Amino acid sequence: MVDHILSILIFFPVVAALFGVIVHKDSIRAYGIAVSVIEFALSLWLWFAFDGQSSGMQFMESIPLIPAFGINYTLGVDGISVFIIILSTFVTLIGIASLGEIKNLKNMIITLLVLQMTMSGVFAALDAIIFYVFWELSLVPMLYIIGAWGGPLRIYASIKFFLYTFAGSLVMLVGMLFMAYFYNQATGEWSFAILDWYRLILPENLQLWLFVAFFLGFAIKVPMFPFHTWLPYAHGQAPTIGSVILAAILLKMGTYAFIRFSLPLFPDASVFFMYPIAVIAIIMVIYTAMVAYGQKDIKQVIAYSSISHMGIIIIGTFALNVEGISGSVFLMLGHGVVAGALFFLVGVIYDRRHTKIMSEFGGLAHSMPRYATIFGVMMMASVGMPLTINFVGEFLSLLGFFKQSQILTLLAGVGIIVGAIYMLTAYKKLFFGEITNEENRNLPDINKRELVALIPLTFLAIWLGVYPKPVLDPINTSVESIVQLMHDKAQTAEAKRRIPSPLSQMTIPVSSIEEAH
Amino acid sequence: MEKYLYIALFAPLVSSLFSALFTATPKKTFTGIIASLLIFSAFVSSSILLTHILGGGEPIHVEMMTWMATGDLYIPFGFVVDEISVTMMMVVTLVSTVVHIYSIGYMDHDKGFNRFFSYLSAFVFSMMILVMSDNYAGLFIGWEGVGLCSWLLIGFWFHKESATWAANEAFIMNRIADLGMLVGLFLIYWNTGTLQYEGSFAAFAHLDTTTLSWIGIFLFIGAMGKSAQFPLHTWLADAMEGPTPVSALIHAATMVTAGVYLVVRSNELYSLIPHVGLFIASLGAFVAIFAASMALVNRDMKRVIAYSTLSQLGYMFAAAGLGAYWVALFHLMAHAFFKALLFLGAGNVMHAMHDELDPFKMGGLKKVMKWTYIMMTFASVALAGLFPLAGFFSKDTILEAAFAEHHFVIYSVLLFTAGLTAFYSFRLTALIFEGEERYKLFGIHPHEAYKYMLVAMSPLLILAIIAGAFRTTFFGMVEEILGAMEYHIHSHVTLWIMTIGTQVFVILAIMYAYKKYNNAKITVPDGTSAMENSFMYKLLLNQYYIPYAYEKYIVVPYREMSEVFWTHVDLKIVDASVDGIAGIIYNTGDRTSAMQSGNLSTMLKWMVAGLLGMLSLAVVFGLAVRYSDEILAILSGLGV
Amino acid sequence: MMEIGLNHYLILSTILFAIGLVGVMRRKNLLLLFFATEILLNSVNIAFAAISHYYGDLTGQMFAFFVIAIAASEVAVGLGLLIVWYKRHGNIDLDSLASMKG
Amino acid sequence: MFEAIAFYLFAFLTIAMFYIVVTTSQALYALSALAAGMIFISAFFFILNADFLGAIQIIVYTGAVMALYAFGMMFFDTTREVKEKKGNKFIIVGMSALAAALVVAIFAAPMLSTNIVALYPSSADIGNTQEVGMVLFTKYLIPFELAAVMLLVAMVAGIVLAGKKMDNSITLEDDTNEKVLS
Repeated sequence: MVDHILSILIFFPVVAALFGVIVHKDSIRAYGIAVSVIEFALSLWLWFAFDGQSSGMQFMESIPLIPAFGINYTLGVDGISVFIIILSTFVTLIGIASLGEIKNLKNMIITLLVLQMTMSGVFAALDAIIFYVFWELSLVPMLYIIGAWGGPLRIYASIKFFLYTFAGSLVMLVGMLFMAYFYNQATGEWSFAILDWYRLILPENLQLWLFVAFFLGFAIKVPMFPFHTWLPYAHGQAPTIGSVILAAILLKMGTYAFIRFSLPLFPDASVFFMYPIAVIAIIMVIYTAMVAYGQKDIKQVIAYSSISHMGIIIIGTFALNVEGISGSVFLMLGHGVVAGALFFLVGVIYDRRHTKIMSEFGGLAHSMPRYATIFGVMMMASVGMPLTINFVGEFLSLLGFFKQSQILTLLAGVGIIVGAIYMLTAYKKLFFGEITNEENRNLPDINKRELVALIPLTFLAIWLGVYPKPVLDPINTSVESIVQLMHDKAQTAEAKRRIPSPLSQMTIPVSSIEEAH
Repeated sequence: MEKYLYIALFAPLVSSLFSALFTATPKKTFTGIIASLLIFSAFVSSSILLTHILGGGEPIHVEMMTWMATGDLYIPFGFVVDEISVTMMMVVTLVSTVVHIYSIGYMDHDKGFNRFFSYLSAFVFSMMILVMSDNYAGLFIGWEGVGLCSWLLIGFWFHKESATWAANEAFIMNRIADLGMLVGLFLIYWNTGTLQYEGSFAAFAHLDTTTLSWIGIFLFIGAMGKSAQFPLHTWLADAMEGPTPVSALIHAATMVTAGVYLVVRSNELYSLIPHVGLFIASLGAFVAIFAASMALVNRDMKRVIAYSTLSQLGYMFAAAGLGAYWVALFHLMAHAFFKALLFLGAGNVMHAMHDELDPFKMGGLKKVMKWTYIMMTFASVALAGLFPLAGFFSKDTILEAAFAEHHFVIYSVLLFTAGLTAFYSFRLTALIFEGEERYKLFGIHPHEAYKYMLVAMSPLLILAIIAGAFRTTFFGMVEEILGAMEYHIHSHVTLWIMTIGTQVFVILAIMYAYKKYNNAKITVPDGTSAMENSFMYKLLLNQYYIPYAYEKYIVVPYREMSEVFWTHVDLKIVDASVDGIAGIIYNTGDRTSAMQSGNLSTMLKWMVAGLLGMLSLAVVFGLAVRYSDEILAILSGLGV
Repeated sequence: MMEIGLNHYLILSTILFAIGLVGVMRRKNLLLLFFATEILLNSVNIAFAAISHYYGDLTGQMFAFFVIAIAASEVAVGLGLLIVWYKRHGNIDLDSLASMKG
Repeated sequence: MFEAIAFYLFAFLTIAMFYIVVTTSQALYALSALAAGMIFISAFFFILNADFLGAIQIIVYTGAVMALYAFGMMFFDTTREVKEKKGNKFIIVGMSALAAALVVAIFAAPMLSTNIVALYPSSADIGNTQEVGMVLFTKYLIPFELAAVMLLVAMVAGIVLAGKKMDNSITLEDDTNEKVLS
């Protein structure tokens, strides 16, 4: 069974969702929780059976689908994807467990289970076509969640979300097809397997074009500036659970895909585009942080803060060394936990007051002390306090990129300042001061159902901040092999220099700060 | 010995978590007592460690577990107890024990009693990590941790707008500096391959001066934020919004000295780059006089003491920058004792005066608050640096060091500042304790603080008096690690003249302060006197208008820019262009749907038009293929 | 000029097709529109037959053959529909058929 | 020579007939001209040695199709003059002429015409009925059968549509019809 655990992880929820259709609506909550608990347990088993010392793909499965074109149903995980899968099952579990009283609960749970399938599928797929199928499929449940349970602008938001990301991924699909075509030209065989593509060394000018094609798909998903505007709408209109999953998992597809596709396939192009992308990422970090500061709606603040953090992840990814990429993978997890928790927290007050405008609140720390505490912990995690999960990722990402450019890292580091500014200001507006609005005086503090979601997230945020080793080690192993692959494949001297081989012993370069520029 | 290290480190954490259990419940005195006991145990452990080190024992170095390890980076939770950190541990645990006990009384009537102890102990824990860590990353944990606790404690009374504002200001200002520190860390890692003190210090010797200078500068930027050096100093005065024990512990004795600690800890770095050291010393001297000048006129008791702290931090940086690391550390220690005492005394006064902070509204309090009067006077004398109190030994050594290093400008600035220090300290004591009982006008009935609070303060009093006696012992201890040298002025005559001259100058300043402020004519200023309308007075009272400038030229533009970014750039440009593209497609559909009139012959006409178009394309492409060579020739001729 | 080649037939076919196109576009009466489509089909048939002849391959004729079959079916069904329409609306005017308006 | 004369003659006749079809305002003229044009087209088939096709052309088109049209016209008021729409004739004729010109240009283009030049310009043996039968019942058997089925279906459809319940529509439903249908 362990050989097919990935398939089981992918298809168990969707089968369960089909059976969910016939479950009576009074017992659907228990059913949903049971299914997601099993799914989460399966993913934990995956972690248990995972060999952290091995850098290759594990639990590989392969079934030919269209042999004539080399399209196979190929799955496998390495240290990079395994934790994102576990995070996705975890978030789905607590998401379902903490669902409030909403209309059409049954449909919601079925939708979430289908969404779970697509999330596991994207991160486990090792065949470009399978990857693409799950990538696009994931849009549908999210479209449905936003469009059916969203706020007043939900139709606009969901259509925008769908079309925008869809348009980007079509360009990506063209890139994939061309990649397969090139593979065919080079070897005489067709293959869409990512691992086969890794073995190709593409000419540099071709890499540049393909990189751009893939980049469009990924950048819209991440979302990178200036393709980010769908995100605030989607978050602003989505129900709590939708925002949580969107922020925690779906956005990670973009950054994950950068590491899975762009870097190892196009090492020279990655080096070529490193500075432009870093500049975009820095704009993301600072600009969206400033926009977040200007928001009046707390959920929008967190939505923009997500973009800002995604900028740091991109910076780490394009550090092109082990420190940076490990950091960015870890930050994906960290941001998943923290942003997920923050959206949950916003959902808590939205459930009570049905507004998210910050000026409606103030002094909540008086009436909801426990809520204020958890929010405070998560806020500190979000601004990257050491010993919380985000710090590890941000530190490593910035540390990695520092090797590539010191000035740009300094600019990206401004993110920790502006991040603190909007977060603290928002916190102050919500929680500090006297209670000005009488409606807030008797708000009930956080209840058990909400604690079910928030306590594990808080625990994770601190545990992985203090002791990231169990997660960071497997990530490190896999990232080292990817960086080594990039180093070996790099053709230009510039790329060879920029992508250090992790296997060679680190020498202490004696260089001045001017030389590096 | 490791056992004691762990006790010293984790007792505060246990204390914090224990108190945290009761945050949701009403005040329970035992949380305060247990927290104090736990902190006291940390103090005892530190003392044991101190005797170990004093007895010539090897520094204790433990590595608890791995924190981050990826690529070539390896950061453990490692802790070291050597001469520097044990000094800091002693200062931290001692002052925090005193403050904990004192707070039981001070926070007696506060709703958030339990919460307060939780935060306070968490602060001690962070501070212990900061001083005990054996690598820069661990130091950074503590660095940010104390920042967080400072935020929590400044904003402890979160219902007050000013408190939360000050808390956020402190946090954000510190963040700015932390970025510099982080960059310093990155530079160290990529140039030496490690963040451990030992490894990186060893590698510094092989680096060129430019790199080292950059490392030194960026680390110092970090220190500037934490130690509130110009231009990041404004938060410290605003931080006085927090409860007074917090000001004593965090914003006088421990956290703000973390910057000095960092420079002292990195002495092997800074001794390689004396020009950066000189810059640090100059900035320190500047801040010393700059802050002292603001303290001269301020009418808020706590702010005066805060500026005095700032000024003393300037002294420490001046010493550290000149390479006299042990002097800086010694002054840090002595300063912690008398400044904490001063703050706690101020806390007593505040309590007695029902949170009134204006010393002009006090006066004559020595009759009702005898012990507080004695303690604050001693603390002020120590601060002013009169023989034989602690301040004399530490501050005088700084002056000697500046003189011996032939930095006479720094020396004279510091000397002048010593006079200012004496003046403002005694202006404060005179206004508070001497003269008419002006408070009666406001209907306040002051009373002395609880006995045990006074008892708790007494160790600080004793230390403020006698700490100078440890100078030689201290020197002997840190000599090796800080490469310390005694500063000897070549001729004894010069030394004596200098010392006595300084003393006389300080005494004159004290006398002037007493003469000016200890008389019956003092009234609450109402903004009419000539002095209050003078330019200098206004300038100083408004802190050189720096906070206004920050507000006007940084905070407000930032806020407005954020608004513009959101409402104009994000919504009107970025998003509108996306919607514009979608709109073009929609409109195309709308317009062209007229073609779909439903009338067959119209549609047929369009069909034929399409056919025509495609046929034309076929012809064009056919021609293009036929004449491709010629076309290419023409295009290349055009330079395409 | 006197030697009749494939091009002659193709050009003839084209001319007939153009005439058919004119008819298709300008006719308003559905019945006459049908006539025009017959012209289109026939013009193509000529081309098929000619190509078949000049290439010496019967496939072209086969196509023409099937075209005729389709034309016959089309007429049968088309006329049936036309009659139904006429019964309902009393005319077979093109302008009255606009329910496909987009 | 004879072939050329026949070609030009029939070409002229066919074009003339079809021109009448599309321009006349009398439906009966149009029908007659169409029938004539169809017969003239069969002449080309005979010239091209496609005897069977020519026969089919006459039988199917001139016989069956024209008869159908004739019957169809009986349902309609054909004596009335056909009203033409007032649309711009220039566009219609212009577009058609341009399309034709383009196609001719494509045929006439030197590089393409060389491709289309006949491989066996005068293979006189091809095209007799026997050979057509051979091909039709071997290579094209299945299409042939399908065509037969299609014709049958078309016939049935024609009868159903035009035959029964001619007072009621079975394609367009409205309120009046629902009762009848149910």
